[in-house]
Amino acid sequence: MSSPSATLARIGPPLLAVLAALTVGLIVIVGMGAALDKALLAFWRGAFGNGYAISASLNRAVSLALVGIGFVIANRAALTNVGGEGQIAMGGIAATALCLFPPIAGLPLGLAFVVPLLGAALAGGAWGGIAGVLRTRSGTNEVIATLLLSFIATWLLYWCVQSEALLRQPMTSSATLPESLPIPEATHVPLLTGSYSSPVTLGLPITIALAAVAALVLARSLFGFRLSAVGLNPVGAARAGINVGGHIVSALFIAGAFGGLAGGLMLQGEQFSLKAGFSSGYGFDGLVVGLLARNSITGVLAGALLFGFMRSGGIAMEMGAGVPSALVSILQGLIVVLIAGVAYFQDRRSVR
Amino acid sequence: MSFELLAVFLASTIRLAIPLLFAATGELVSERAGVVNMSVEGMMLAGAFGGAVGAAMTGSPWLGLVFAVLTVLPIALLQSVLTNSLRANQIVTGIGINILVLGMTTLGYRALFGARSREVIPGFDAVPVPGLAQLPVLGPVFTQIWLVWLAFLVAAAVGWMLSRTGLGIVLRGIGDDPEAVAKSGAPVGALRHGAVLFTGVMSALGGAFLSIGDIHTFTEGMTNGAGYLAIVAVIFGNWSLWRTVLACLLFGAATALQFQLPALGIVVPNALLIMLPYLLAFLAVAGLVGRQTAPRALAQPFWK
Amino acid sequence: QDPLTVGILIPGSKSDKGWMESGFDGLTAAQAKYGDQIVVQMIENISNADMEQALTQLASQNALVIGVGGQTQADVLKVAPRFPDVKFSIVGGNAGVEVANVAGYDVKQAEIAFVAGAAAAMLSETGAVSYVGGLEIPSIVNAGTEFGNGARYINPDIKYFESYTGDFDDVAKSKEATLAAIAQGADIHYHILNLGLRGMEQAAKESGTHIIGSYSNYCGTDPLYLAYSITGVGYQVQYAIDEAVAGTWVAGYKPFGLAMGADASDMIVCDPTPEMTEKLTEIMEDIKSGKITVLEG
Amino acid sequence: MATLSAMKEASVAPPPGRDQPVPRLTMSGVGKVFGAFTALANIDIAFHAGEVHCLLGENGAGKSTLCNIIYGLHSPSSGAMVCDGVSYAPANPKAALASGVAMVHQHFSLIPELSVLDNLLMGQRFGRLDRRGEAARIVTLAETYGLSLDPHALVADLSVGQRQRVEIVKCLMHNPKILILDEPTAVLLPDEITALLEICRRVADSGSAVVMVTHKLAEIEAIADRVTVLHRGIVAARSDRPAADMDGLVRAMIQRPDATGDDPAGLAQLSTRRHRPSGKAADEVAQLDGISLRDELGIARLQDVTLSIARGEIVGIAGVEGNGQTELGNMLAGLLHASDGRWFVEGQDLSKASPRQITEAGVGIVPEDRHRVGAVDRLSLADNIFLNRMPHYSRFGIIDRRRQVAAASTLAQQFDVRAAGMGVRFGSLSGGNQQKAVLARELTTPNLRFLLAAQPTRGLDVGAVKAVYSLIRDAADTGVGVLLISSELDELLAVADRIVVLYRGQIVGECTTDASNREQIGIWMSGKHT
Ligand SMILES: Nc1ncnc2c1ncn2[C@@H]1O[C@H](COP(=O)(O)OP(=O)(O)OP(=O)(O)O)[C@@H](O)[C@H]1O
Ligand SMILES: Nc1ncnc2c1ncn2[C@@H]1O[C@H](COP(=O)(O)OP(=O)(O)OP(=O)(O)O)[C@@H](O)[C@H]1O
Ligand SMILES: [Mg+2]
Ligand SMILES: [Mg+2]
Repeated sequence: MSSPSATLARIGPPLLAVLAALTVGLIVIVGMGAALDKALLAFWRGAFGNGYAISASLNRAVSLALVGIGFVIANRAALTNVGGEGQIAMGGIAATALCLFPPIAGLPLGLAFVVPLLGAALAGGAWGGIAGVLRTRSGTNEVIATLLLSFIATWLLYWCVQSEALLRQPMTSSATLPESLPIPEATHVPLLTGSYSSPVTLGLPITIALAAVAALVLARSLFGFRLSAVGLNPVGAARAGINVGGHIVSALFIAGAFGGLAGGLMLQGEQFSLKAGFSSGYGFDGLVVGLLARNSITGVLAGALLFGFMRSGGIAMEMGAGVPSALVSILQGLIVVLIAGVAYFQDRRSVR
Repeated sequence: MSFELLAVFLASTIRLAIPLLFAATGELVSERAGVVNMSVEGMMLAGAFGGAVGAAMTGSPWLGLVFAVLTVLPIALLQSVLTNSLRANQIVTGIGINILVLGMTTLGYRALFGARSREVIPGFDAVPVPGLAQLPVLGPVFTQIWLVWLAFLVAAAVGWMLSRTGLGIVLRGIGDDPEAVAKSGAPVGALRHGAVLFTGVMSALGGAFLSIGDIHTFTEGMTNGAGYLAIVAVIFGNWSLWRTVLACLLFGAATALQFQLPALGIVVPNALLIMLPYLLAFLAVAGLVGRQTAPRALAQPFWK
Repeated sequence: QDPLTVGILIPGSKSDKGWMESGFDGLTAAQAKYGDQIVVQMIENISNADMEQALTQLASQNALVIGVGGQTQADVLKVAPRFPDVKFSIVGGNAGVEVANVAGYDVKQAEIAFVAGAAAAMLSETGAVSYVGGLEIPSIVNAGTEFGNGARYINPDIKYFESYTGDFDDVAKSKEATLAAIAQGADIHYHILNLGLRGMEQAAKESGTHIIGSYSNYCGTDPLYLAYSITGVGYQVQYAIDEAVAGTWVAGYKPFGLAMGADASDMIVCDPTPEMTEKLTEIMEDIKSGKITVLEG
Repeated sequence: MATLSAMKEASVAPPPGRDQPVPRLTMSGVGKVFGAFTALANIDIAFHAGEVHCLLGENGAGKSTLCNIIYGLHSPSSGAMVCDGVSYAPANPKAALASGVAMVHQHFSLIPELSVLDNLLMGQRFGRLDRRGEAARIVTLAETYGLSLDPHALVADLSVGQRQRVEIVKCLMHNPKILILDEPTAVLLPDEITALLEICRRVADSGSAVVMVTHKLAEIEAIADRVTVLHRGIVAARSDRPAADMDGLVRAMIQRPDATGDDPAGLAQLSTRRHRPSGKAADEVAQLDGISLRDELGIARLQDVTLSIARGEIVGIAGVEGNGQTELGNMLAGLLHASDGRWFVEGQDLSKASPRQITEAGVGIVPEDRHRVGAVDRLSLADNIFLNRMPHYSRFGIIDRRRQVAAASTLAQQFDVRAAGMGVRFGSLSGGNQQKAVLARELTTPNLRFLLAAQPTRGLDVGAVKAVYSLIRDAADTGVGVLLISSELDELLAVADRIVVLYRGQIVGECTTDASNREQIGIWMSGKHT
């Protein structure tokens, strides 16, 4: 569908941006007086050194990729979903509530973990859908709405784990922490590897499958076509009989559902109990991954892997070479800024 | 509520509102000119950092303030070039800059102050306003550092500028229809750059207020979302200056309430109070509190 | 003999003038004591979602892993079973830890908070004292409650104000919380905060009131502080290392507090009157003997 | 149009320099290339002090591009300009204004949210404004040109004509040496046009050069001292005596040797008017019953419009643009709903119907704005040809691209849509082909019974116009009722069976299509009947 040179023009600039950012990273490491070889080795070990490191990076990449895919889908309808953080939080809350609801853990056939995951997706979807409804009903800019909803969800989560009436575990001792009870084993997302020493969960194949479906939907389906039409020309789409409002709500619902699912997987696959700060900035990082992917699902997967492994490496680098993991933030920020800036040179031709 | 407590509540409200007020005033100008700076958060943090570093190095909070502005200007320039010259997505670049600044200030603070500093940073002290500070009940409200009064002054000046000067008309025009303004011969690009740089300066002052004004120290990530809250204030204020000022004060009051309510023995979930500004802003944009009218060309790049 | 490898996770900033810094001080002390008998790896300032990975990294390369703070507990309990040969110590751990290779050290902050409350009541000139906590979590709330009880133990009519900022590191909020108490008359403030403490200091400085410090003794360095309560976070870090080096490390719940001696928990008034010293010592004995009962945590 | 012709004679004192013209601005060899498309090539032209210089040309001939270059909005790709003897290359409008060049744009450049005064002062100075003083000065300035305006009114509340006046005052405030007006009269009523031309004359008399773009021959006759005709980016003809050379100018403009002055587009030849008797009641396809419509500001856009269209009948709606045609079209398309009244197709009430329901009722819509309503520019031709019918080409929600492209290709051939392929972006097609593609889609609407065609030939060349007419007529011949909205009276006279005139949202007159009714229609269109 595209020539090699066109492909290069598309992926070249982001690649250069990543390389430039990494170069800056190296300079900073040297500038801080750390031993470069030691730092790099630590980074490598942390990112790829053992099964656990790889698994942890993959799990992180899964969360980022889900949020990113959701972003790309909404973006097809020209909607910018910046509410990933809140959608993850809502997914986490819903998943926790369902997992802790006794009948759920007793469900057969893996439904015990599937139902809470679906609930998480639904909750995240509802949170995104609200922004969609506002957009169609009162024209509220979805960037503003999703951002505000994100903050609200973050504090809702805080409230949930602070209040015994909500999800906080019973205060058996005066030292009971403000978090939910650990969820029952049956509701955990199954491990692919069978061992927590390399805890890759079923979340990975689920995400890959969803990515494939998303790519197909965007490229080939009627729904994807209609999203494009709505995004490119809402009035024209309406005249062509497309339900514009419905597609706007669906697009944001789907974006939110992906975020919610990410939250569910984080809870049921890794964390097992709900705490404040549960979403840990993955919503924002996932948004960035989605943006950098420039509407390509493959791009989302690549970006998610990059950021996922970079964070793991960063932790190891701090441990092994004393380079603060704040450096990883700097690199991420640089990559975002550079790629966003470079987009100009890519878009210049197709402007207007 | 006793009168003393009321006075403390008001004073606390004002102090908590001031960083927002600085940043929101700057952001308002920029948004009226059609540019959203998600990077306000990062610019405030850089301002807090620059102010602290400058004051610690020179021993003078005044120079610290200058330092704060000098630290933020390149960041604002980066934001401006990205959004106005390269027409990059305003939301993305803003978030990218925030991540970048958080990393840089954390790293920079540790590099400059060492990992374990107990250094107290010279800062501005509260000065009573002669006459007013002696008022029986409201006295404490008028004992503030001078930056507080500057914030109100700048806000008033910006309000005047937007409604009464040619510059104000052009800025508002650019936010609604930059192409039309360009046809009138105004330098749209330069004005948008200027608006973003102004936001930078104001964010720097807001950040410096936190570090060398209010607290006399810098801590990692100390703005803690204040920048986002400033943007929310502009939205909640429906892009009008006086309403934005009110929004900042309201948000300040909601935060201050957290400490007044326990003293009064009233139990409200903390989460609810912290959530309040966002909830209010959300209700506002949802159309439940009047009609929102954003500048028409908000967040849209201008192609000459 | 091979050196003992120690991995330590400090989830907050190691220069927070509070809990985290106290833990780091303990580590530094242990390093000074053992020289090259121990090799240390440290990770600080980590977000919730990265905690498990950080612990796993530490566990895969070290014989002893120390999590500084109750917030590491959930992840330690998750990681520990995968590394049965590694010893895990949680500083600020609770009862109820029953994993074969995990030790939970309970710092018992509420105990010393009671004593601090008593000291505050004696130091206060206005008859009003205050407390600011970070997160509204049990150990922090219990400490606040006991601080108030301690103050009332000395002066039943004392006015006591407590509030929680929701964030150990938010300086602006802790300043405002302290100012609100000062407005009500409080002149002695106690806290469980990390970076947020700087806000309290600023409020006290502006208003001419004073603070009772937590965690470590810095008497003589800052006139703002009239007293320090020692909560042996650093002591417990040292304790874990001592035990591991000596080969006497054991798993399970271990309460610290006053019972473990002055390094684990103590109350120091920088410039005390003899009566004060006497009364405080009496209170501490009464707590140890169970004559005064305080909340856990 | 007697008033217009009279005006030139009325201009008694010959303006300075009219006999020995002094060039204010000369362009030599100016060209402009957009990407691969040459909008202007090698233009040589001079604008003189004291004269009104009209630019004439078809849509897309390059007139606006030329004006924009003079005003510094575009920089020329080649060539040079000289203004008052010095080399002139404005980098932006500010520089142009500083050199004494002012321009009224084809699309207004006012900000509706601001007051008239603020719009006028926009970009003039940055400091404190003395609003009262400025307002007085502006009112005085406007009055010297016989214009009245309320400086404190909000532009959003002004009529099109009033906005035009604000634009002109904005230019006059610069005391321009060269005043450019790009199609200023397109949206004006006849008296407003007369007043505008009068102002142009006054400005020219004061020693400035006036450059005016227009399509209207009557205006040229009334005011032009000199005319330049552009055709596809080159100068096709010039005249210093436009009134005398009119025929030649028209020919140059449309490049059709057989065109005559009376029927500039040669539409009469295209017409094979069928004198259909108006349909019997039973023959009615569509019916509008007392339709009223208010916009979101509550302003009445349509009032009590009642109309019926018979099977096979073509009903034309005439009127100056902005008299409710757009709203009528959007309402029939289902994009707006009438605030009062109902409309039916074959007895089915569609007043509250969605666009999809309207299409399903057998209604085809060729909208006035094909870029905004009729198509999605950035999708392909194949996608646009089936924009409302994609489900036909998909199974289980997945689009069968091969089948879709094959079908699109067949349809494109049938309707003579010329494109490099079915995959090209719709927006990259020429105007005529875009329109034919839209027609292809709408005319193949299943069970088509009623067709709305709004301004269907706007921006099309003669060949394309002819094709569109015959497509519409063929549809009518198969029994489809057609409502044809057009601001070109000649078009209606050529195609419609019956014409109704819309003025301020009301039907003010109705007649059969007969050239002898032309004058009467003109009177109705200008609202003179009252
Ligand atoms: N910015 C641009 N980029 C690409 N092509 C352009 C641009 N502006 C104009 N064109 C093309 O240049 C040609 C001339 O356009 P121009 O606007 O000058 O025509 P015009 O004579 O003013 O027509 P009209 O009577 O419709 O106003 C058209 O084909 C148009 O599509
Ligand atoms: N904005 C634009 N950007 C790029 N190319 C354009 C633009 N406008 C027009 N073109 C190109 O310029 C050519 C001429 O456009 P224009 O609309 O003037 O067609 P035309 O010659 O009038 O054809 P038709 O008779 O079918 O209307 C077209 O082939 C089109 O591809
Ligand atoms: Mg034009
Ligand atoms: Mg054309």
